[in-house]
Amino acid sequence: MTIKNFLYVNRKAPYGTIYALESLEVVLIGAAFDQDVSLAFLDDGVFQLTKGQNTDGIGVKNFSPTFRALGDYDVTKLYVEAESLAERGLTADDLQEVMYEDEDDDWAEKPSIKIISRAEMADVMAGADVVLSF
Amino acid sequence: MTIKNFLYVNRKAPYGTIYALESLEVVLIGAAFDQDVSLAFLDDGVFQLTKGQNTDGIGVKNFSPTFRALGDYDVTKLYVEAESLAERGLTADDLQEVMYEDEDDDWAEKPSIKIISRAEMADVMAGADVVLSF
Amino acid sequence: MSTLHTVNKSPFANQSLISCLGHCKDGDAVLMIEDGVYGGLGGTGLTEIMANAAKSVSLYVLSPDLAARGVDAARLMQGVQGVDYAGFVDLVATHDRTQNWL
Amino acid sequence: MSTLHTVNKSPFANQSLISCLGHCKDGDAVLMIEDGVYGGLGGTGLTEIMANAAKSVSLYVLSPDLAARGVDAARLMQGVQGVDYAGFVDLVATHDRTQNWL
Amino acid sequence: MKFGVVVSEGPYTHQAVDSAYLFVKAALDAGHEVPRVFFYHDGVNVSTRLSIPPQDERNIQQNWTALAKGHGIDLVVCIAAAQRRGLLDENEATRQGKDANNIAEGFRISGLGQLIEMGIQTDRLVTFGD
Amino acid sequence: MKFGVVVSEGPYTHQAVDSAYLFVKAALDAGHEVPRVFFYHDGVNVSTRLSIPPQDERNIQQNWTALAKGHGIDLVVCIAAAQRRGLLDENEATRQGKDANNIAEGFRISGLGQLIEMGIQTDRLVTFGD
Repeated sequence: MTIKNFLYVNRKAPYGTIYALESLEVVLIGAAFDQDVSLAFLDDGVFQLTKGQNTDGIGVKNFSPTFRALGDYDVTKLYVEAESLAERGLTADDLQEVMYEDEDDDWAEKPSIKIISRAEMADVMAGADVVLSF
Repeated sequence: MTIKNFLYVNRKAPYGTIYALESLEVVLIGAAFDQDVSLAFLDDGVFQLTKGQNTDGIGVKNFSPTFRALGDYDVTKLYVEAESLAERGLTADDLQEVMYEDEDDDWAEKPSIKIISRAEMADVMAGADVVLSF
Repeated sequence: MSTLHTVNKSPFANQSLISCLGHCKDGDAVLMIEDGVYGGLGGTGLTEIMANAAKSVSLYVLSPDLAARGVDAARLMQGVQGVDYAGFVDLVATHDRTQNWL
Repeated sequence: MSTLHTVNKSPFANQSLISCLGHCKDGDAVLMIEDGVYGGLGGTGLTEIMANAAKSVSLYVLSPDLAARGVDAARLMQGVQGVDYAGFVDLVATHDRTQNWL
Repeated sequence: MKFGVVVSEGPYTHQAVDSAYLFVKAALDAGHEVPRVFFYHDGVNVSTRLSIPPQDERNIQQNWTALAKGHGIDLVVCIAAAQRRGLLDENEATRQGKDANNIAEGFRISGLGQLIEMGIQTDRLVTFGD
Repeated sequence: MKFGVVVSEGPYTHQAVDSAYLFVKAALDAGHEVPRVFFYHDGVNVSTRLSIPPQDERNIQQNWTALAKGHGIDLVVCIAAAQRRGLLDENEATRQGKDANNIAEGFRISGLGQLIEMGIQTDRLVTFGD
């Protein structure tokens, strides 16, 4: 079977709308298809990855822990745009840690989140075969 | 019965979403209640009033003629924000004519659309008893 | 006579907050809820506009929405106050009208 | 290898068009549809950004959406081209991928 | 004080209806009255009894039905908006020749006049939408 | 060329599903294939057969059902998104103990895998949403 580069583009904040959550549901199902998967977080999408999310006060399920499970599904490329972070007053320290075990490197724990520039994000986008936008 | 000032605030463009159309449906029903009614058009809401709308190519009903019927329902105060027009490269000439017959002035035909400044729009808003936002 | 304005959209994605601030009268209050709470963040490109607005308008964020999004209250710009749902209700009751910037 | 980008939101309300333009590669195409067609208007605060983008990117608007909104094609800024749905389909087919800025 | 509430977006997709629910509960807790909540635009979708959310998520329709029952809140679904979007009660379904209906207990289908009336009869109106 | 299409918003509220319909028609007219359209998020609301739009407006569901029938398009409604929002076929309704169902002819409820499969098997993917 052909392997395609699937890119999931996340540009919306979590909780105000369901797109972030339902995007993650596609990623989890899609992981079973043995494609080359990348996730892009830019614009308000970077807010999805902030640590310390606590939804007790709004009665909505906190789905942010699910990002940390992505490594188990071999989803290991989470690209976060540096300019989007900076515009929102955020730094890498505000994001939760998402790790995976690299099977090609003796199962060493490595970070899944890669902070890249806007120009690099444009390259990531241009390298995709299939772009799914949320 | 108490008469309240009802203000319908329209800030969205037509056709891309249904809010403009369903706002107008409230205005038409609301006209039967003998309240003091004003409509505010600001931000992308000013696009609702452009003339020459032709929806044949998108399969959606053209509701812009309905604005011209508002006078028959005694809805005669359509406030349009000048700054919103200017930011969008529009002038009063781009808007359709909406007229009403003034019963207090020998049924003289008068324009329902009043172009006002942002500061005046803030005054209109502050003068409302009930604000319905679309 | 004053108005409570609510804004529920991120100011980084949408112009609602800016438009709202442009239509406030002195003494009005602006409550940022849902994705709107990001408008209260300090140290962003919007902070100057917000600081200017805070001179004549009271600025609030809905704390449960802030917590949901993982934003610590310490990250709020000066002059923005957190309220819970009971505080939201009080703001509605103590202002003459509510205008929701959707 | 090039991308067709679609934008369906008004640039006066939403940042999608600006973000899209910031992520285009030379030779890409941007098609404005639905409320996105307002991005093609000349004589607005956005015209300079758009004119700059037009140097490296092809700009299109979906004509049926433009007509629905009462915008005469003469109001489009220079360098923005109208296409119908058949043209939309051709743009999808002749670019390697489509990215929709929702 | 009497509060009127408008819900303009559908369940799960937008947070609006969750915010409205928590606001109404807080208003009641504070001793205010909420005689009516009006569901308009996609807000009418809240009223379906056919929704089956995942077990670990809130059931938005059932929460509203229970709240309305406990506090005598009139949950009104706009008929024009509901017809477009496929929300029908038994009477409407029969009248329109449809073979099913989907409105949940506690919700009532009626006209836009109920929205205007709510604006007239309440002291404050708050809209939750997008 | 093979086109896959995703519809992410509900009928009447957003223009997305109207744009998708005209795009699919134009693609077919140009000789392309559209083997599948996938309805996700509020897009699942398009599939209800209980919608009654005003007489002078288009019937979005019926238009899709007719187009799919005429051209053999597989209209797939995401099951997870549909359950949240109250869209059920007869099987699901029975299985979940619901007393009614509302899916229109021509629409098929299935999993998210159908979306990924569409991405793999088509040459181009276009999403219409908000």
